[in-house]
Amino acid sequence: MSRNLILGTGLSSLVVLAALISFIWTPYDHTALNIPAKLQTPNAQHWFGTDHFGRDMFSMIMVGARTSIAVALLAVGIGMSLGVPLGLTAAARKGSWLDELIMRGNDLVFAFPSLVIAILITAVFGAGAVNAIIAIGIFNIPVFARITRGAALSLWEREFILAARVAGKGAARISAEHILPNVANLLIVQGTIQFSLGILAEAGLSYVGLGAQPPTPSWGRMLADAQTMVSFAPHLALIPGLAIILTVLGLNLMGDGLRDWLDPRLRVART
Amino acid sequence: KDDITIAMQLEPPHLDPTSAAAQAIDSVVYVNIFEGLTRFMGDGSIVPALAESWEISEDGTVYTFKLHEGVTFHDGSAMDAEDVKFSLDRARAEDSANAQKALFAGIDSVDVVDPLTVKVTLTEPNGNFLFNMAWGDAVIVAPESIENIKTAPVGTGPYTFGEWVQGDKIVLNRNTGYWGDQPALAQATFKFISDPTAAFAAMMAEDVDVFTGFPAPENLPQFEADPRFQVLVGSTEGETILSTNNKQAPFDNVKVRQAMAHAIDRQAIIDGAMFGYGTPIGTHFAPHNPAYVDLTGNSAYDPDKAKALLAEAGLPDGFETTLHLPPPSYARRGGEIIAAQLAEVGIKAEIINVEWAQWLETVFKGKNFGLTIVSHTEPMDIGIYARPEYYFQYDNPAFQELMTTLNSTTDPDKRTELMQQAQRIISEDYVNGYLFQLAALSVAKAGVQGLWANAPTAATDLSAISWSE
Amino acid sequence: MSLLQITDLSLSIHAYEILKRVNLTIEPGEIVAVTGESGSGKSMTALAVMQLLPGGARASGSIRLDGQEILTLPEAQMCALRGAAVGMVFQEPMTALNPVKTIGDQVMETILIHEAMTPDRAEERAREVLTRVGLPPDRFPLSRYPHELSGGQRQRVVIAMAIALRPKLLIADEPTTALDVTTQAQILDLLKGLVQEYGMGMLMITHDLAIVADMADHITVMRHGEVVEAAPTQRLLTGMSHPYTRMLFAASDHRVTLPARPSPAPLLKVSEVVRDYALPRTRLFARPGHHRAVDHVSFTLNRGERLGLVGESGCGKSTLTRAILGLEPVQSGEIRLAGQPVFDGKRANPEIRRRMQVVFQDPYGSFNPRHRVDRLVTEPFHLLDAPPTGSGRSDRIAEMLTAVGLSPDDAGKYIHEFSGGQRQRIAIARALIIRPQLILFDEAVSALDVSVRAQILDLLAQLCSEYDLTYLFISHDLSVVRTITDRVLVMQSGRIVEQGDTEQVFSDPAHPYTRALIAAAPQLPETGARQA
Amino acid sequence: MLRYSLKRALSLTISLAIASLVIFAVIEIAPGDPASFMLGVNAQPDTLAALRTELGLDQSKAERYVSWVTGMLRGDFGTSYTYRTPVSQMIADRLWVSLPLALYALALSTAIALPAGIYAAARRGKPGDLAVMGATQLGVAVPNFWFAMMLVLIFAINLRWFNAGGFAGWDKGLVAGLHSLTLPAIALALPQAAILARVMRSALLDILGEDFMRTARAKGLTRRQALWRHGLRNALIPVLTIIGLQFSFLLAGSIIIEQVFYLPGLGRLVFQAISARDLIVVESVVMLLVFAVIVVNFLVDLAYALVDPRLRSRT
Ligand SMILES: Nc1ncnc2c1ncn2[C@@H]1O[C@H](COP(=O)(O)OP(=O)(O)OP(=O)(O)O)[C@@H](O)[C@H]1O
Ligand SMILES: Nc1ncnc2c1ncn2[C@@H]1O[C@H](COP(=O)(O)OP(=O)(O)OP(=O)(O)O)[C@@H](O)[C@H]1O
Ligand SMILES: [Mg+2]
Ligand SMILES: [Mg+2]
Repeated sequence: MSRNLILGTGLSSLVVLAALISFIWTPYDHTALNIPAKLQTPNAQHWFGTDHFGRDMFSMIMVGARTSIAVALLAVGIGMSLGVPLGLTAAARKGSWLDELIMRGNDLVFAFPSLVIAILITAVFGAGAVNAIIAIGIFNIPVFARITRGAALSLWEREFILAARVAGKGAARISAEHILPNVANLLIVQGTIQFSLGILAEAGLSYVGLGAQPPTPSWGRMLADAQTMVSFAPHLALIPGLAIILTVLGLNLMGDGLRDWLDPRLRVART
Repeated sequence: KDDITIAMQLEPPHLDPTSAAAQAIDSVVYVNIFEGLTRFMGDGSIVPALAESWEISEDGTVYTFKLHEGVTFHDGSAMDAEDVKFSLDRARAEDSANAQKALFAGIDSVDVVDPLTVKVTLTEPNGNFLFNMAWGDAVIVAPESIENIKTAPVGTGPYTFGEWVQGDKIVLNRNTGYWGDQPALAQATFKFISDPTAAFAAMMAEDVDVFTGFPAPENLPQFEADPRFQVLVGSTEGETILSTNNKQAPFDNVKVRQAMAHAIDRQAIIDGAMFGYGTPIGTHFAPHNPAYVDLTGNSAYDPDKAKALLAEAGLPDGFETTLHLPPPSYARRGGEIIAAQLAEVGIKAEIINVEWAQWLETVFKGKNFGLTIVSHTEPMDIGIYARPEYYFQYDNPAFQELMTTLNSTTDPDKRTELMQQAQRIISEDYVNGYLFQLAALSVAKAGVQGLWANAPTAATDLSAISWSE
Repeated sequence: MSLLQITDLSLSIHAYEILKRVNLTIEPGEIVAVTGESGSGKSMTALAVMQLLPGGARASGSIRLDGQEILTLPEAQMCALRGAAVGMVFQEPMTALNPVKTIGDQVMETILIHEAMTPDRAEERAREVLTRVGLPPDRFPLSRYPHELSGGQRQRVVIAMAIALRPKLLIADEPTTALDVTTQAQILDLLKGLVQEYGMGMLMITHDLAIVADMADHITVMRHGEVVEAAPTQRLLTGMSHPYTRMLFAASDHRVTLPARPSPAPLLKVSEVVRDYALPRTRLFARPGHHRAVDHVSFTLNRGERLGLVGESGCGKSTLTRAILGLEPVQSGEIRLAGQPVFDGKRANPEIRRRMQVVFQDPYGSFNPRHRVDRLVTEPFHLLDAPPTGSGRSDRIAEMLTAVGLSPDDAGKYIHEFSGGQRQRIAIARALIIRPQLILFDEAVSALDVSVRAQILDLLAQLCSEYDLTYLFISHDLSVVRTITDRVLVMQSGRIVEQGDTEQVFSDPAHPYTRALIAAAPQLPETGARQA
Repeated sequence: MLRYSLKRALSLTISLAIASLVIFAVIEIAPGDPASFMLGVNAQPDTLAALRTELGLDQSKAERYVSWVTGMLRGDFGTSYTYRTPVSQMIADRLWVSLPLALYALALSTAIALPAGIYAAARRGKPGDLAVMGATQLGVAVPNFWFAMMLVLIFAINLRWFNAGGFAGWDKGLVAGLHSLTLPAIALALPQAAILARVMRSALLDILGEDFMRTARAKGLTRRQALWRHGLRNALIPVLTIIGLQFSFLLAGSIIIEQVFYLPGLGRLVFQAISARDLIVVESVVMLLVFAVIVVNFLVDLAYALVDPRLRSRT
């Protein structure tokens, strides 16, 4: 295991741990307002200080991790569960109209920046964490479809696939039995990367108000709330920012490390 | 220096004050481009404008306005009684798009006596008539300019329309042919900066000279501490209330509404959401109005009492409802605080952030809401409680009766008494949660003088503004 | 003074010892061949001379070029030598050229780096050199890109770049391995001619002993990073002193004895088969053209017969294989196994599919790296209606693994735990496990080292007697086909141009193409090794 | 080359057609009536109906879709509901902010990323490489809007070198315009640059392992010469792909960054239009953004052909 993998896994598990612990314990109730105690800088009672409503920032960061992780994870889940089968199908039917249809569909979705998808979705259904998940998830579909198709295509050229066809197996069976396990590593690595991109995207959406709604804490919204106060309470912006950076950094390092560890030959198209 | 850049939060959708409710229109054009028969002053008083003087008939139903001589529109045409008749008739017409048609509802006829005299006949006496005629919705427009009024307004005011860069700014130039005194500033640029951070940044960077309706109260202490700037804190006509859907269970129970009123800590909201700016109110009335009664005691912060009231109402475990929050920070921040305070007594209010358009659709028109926070910025608008179809759906015949009486009363003392009575009724009925009177917060460069501190109506009276040496 | 003198060259990459005290000398005008099995250190020796070793390599000993010590030469001076004093030709012409630069630019570059001259003059020189290597600019303009040339033509460009400045030493690392026999013969001729004409010394690296014997003045045999034997060609061929050399030569000309074939009874009948590939449309709305990969091929394969199929790369051998296996539809013609068509309408006929199996070329790509041997070997069970389970299954696996010379314990291992030769054995076991009536071998031994190849050929011969195999053996290697088949088909551009008994065809080829093929294939001269 | 371009152009057209349909359909089901928003709280039903007719809201969906699309083809995007001015005019004004910003950011990120990537690849495994890679890891992880906030805090509020927001306008001169776009461009560019630098490095490293690089060295080119003459152009192919893909991120990013810096660009326009239910503006701006992504990717495809002769000859 490389240094990257250890450091990355360490950072990511820290965040996951914080999120998990927040279910049973936070130093303070993250929704409890205490206006007289607002805008405190980090101190012994409030390790990360308090926000403009006097809420404990440490507790909010912990619970915010929950939101970030849940949104990003579900978005990756949507992307994978739709994108991977599409990619496998396209590869299995390479050159057919189905392949063409899937890939053109992918290109089309790809042409919509994630934020634009989010704008469209929220224009219809209103802002909320679920819609953020859907927006980021939709954006993930072509990512996974492409990467799956690309890897699967090169696998379809391999002789062991030919051997399986000689053994009478059909495309669906071969995809499930031979292709999927061999692209799994790649998908895990890409999944980590999309996960980190998902965290960034969630923060961005929440920042512009299209993500999780109050009182659900979200790092992006904490930043939005902090914006007018950076000049006199910089910790309000610094702390959620660092939380995002460290999480994303951890996941990226983990992704890189995983890639090297699982298969040094795999090359992932990083976007 | 004879030009100024004034920033405000909202950009007008267009520039016709007589066909939209948007306050932002008045903020730019009122008494700058367009003038009415009467006008508001910074202290809220009503003074003659295009009407030099007027006479009121004995029975209070006929107003004869004497117009100023030599007034011309910006296009050079003369402003005369025909124009007044045209403007008022247009506003009260069947197909009128005027947002405040009620202002003109009592007009029976408008007659041109001579080019400088107009006679307005009312169906019944209206103590508010001169006040009504001061509104931006009642300004005098030129018939031939109606076509393009939304993008190229032509009025009689001291400033002419220059250019409009949508999404950015509107420029006004001094009207050298103005009938009154020439204003000090030759040019004024209105910039639209809705984002609180950008507002702060623009001010700090001295990109703008004045910011009226500064959206980030948390930043005011910094401006106060900075000798480059002055901060003006005044009052607005905006009663910020927790509007309650009176027809929806359990809000149809006055006990529940009372419980909510006691669950709310106004000071915490003013401190938390407005950073201390704002005056607590206990009813729907502006505290700076002489007729105001302080009724905050009716709804003092008392969570235990709130819980007891809820129990009495048969809801010992509280209930769930929705809290729709439009974009301004008084609503968004205030909403978060209120939700937390309500949660303390067991009321779970789900926050739903909405854009104004959605708010109008679901809350205002659809009446599909539990609670919402809005600042009602129209002056003297307690009359909305007499409209049972109004979105918070308060239906009290006694109150409606009272309002009818008020409208036909001209005697000032009698009016004051009636208004105080009205304040008490809605306060004791806990129609809505009364939070605070929105403060008028302006930041300006130290050298700017003549700014209105208070905002009796949405306006930026440019002719009053000048630079000190 | 020798042109190149390598003395006691040792090389390690990180902790691995790659070369051990290698000695080698080349005189001007001399061709020295280095041979040996894969991984023996041939390429590393050449790269050490070029000082283009991979990162982490540390060399000791001495390499003198024209008396000048190279190992200690600063990089800047080494750059001046490369391309000017030493030229190098690599194995893979497909990738040795920069795809985004014209061939003219790439040849001119060698010239311009080392000699100051106007681009016009350099272009002139480039033309000359390209003409010399057989790419006259009137037919192959300098503005061509590498992808517009065939493999042999690209290799000529690479050679042109290497000899543009008439280096004293030319290093060729497997220059013809990627080419087919006829092209290979042309390139070898070209190299030989250049050496004579320019008086260059040449270090020729190849694992093909026939080429070595044919080209080299001097042979060096390497194994595990050591030189095991070095001698002038004639002397080495007649008196091999090291057992490894003897083994190598014996293995590269390995002959097996096949059991007698039974009386002819048709098993596979291929009649008038045509297979077209659609080409990309040339114009948007034009009908797409097609490329005929298999062109009216007909032949019969009898039960118990071992049939060979030879032909150069791209002539359609693999395409035919896939058609027989029923993996791809054919455009016309018919393929019948035991009287039944392989294709049942448009789909493959499962009844027939289960009677055929195949062994592919690449021992590394033929297996799903994520499955264990037992699962890999039993994959064809999918074709059976009632595949054996439980102990029946493990017995079959054990039997097959034993039959191909592996141990039943190997069933639990993953494929990466096996060498190339062992993998090919597993591939054979997989093909045999459902006892097919017909096995297709598509270049099944082409990727293997000579010694391993010899073992696999032995295994095949042995299995023939044990299991009465019927197979179609596809290879471009004539010597292999000659020993492992009874009858042979010769294929050129999708057509069968000649067929007949193997010995008959090889000793008395009727078709000119067959003759050219046999003539071009380098032949190992008779040596004393064969008896060993 | 021509055939290749034509084929790409055809699929581009189809994509655009479908995209327009999707956008229209989504916006159509969005709740909120533009007319009632415009008239505000006290609107009378008859006034509303009049306005709806004026805005064309009483036409059928199909009619409106067709007139929208055919209008766009003529460069007529309709009339903004709220501003009552031609949408095309509004978009054109905003483009003068958004487009220079995107180009500025793209130029900045390329100017930073490519040298950094080349430097790191050339010094693979050495401290220089590790430093660049460490920086890019961090750069990839930084949310651009947060970075923008920090830039504002440091360079606008504390140092006062730049304005914290707003756009000076090109009429004040090129320098003033660029000056007000500098912080936003940096905020947009640096995270992108981090990604691009990583791609550049790994593409170059891949290329360094190619056979033809060894051939180049065997000709006598130094490591550096080989890198510049043979490596770069080949490495450009994956880098181009990423630049194409990045464009979509760049657009999304600039929408957010325009919020942070209060730039009167397309991003702000679309947010304003959404909150004002100015659906025709929303539709048109979104369509324009999607159009931009599709066209940029089309251009990238064409650029491939310029860089890679193998594509060119597949005429
Ligand atoms: N970059 C490298 N790093 C570490 N070891 C290497 C590297 N390249 C080659 N080797 C090892 O060096 C040894 C000699 O390799 P070399 O390429 O010289 O063999 P070869 O005789 O040319 O084989 P082949 O016939 O397959 O080309 C092999 O064991 C190989 O695994
Ligand atoms: N899927 C395909 N699409 C189009 N053309 C193909 C396809 N597969 C093979 N070809 C072409 O058909 C011809 C025959 O190919 P095939 O693979 O059968 O050759 P081969 O004789 O097996 O060559 P090798 O010895 O290199 O394996 C070649 O010209 C090849 O380019
Ligand atoms: Mg080698
Ligand atoms: Mg083949």
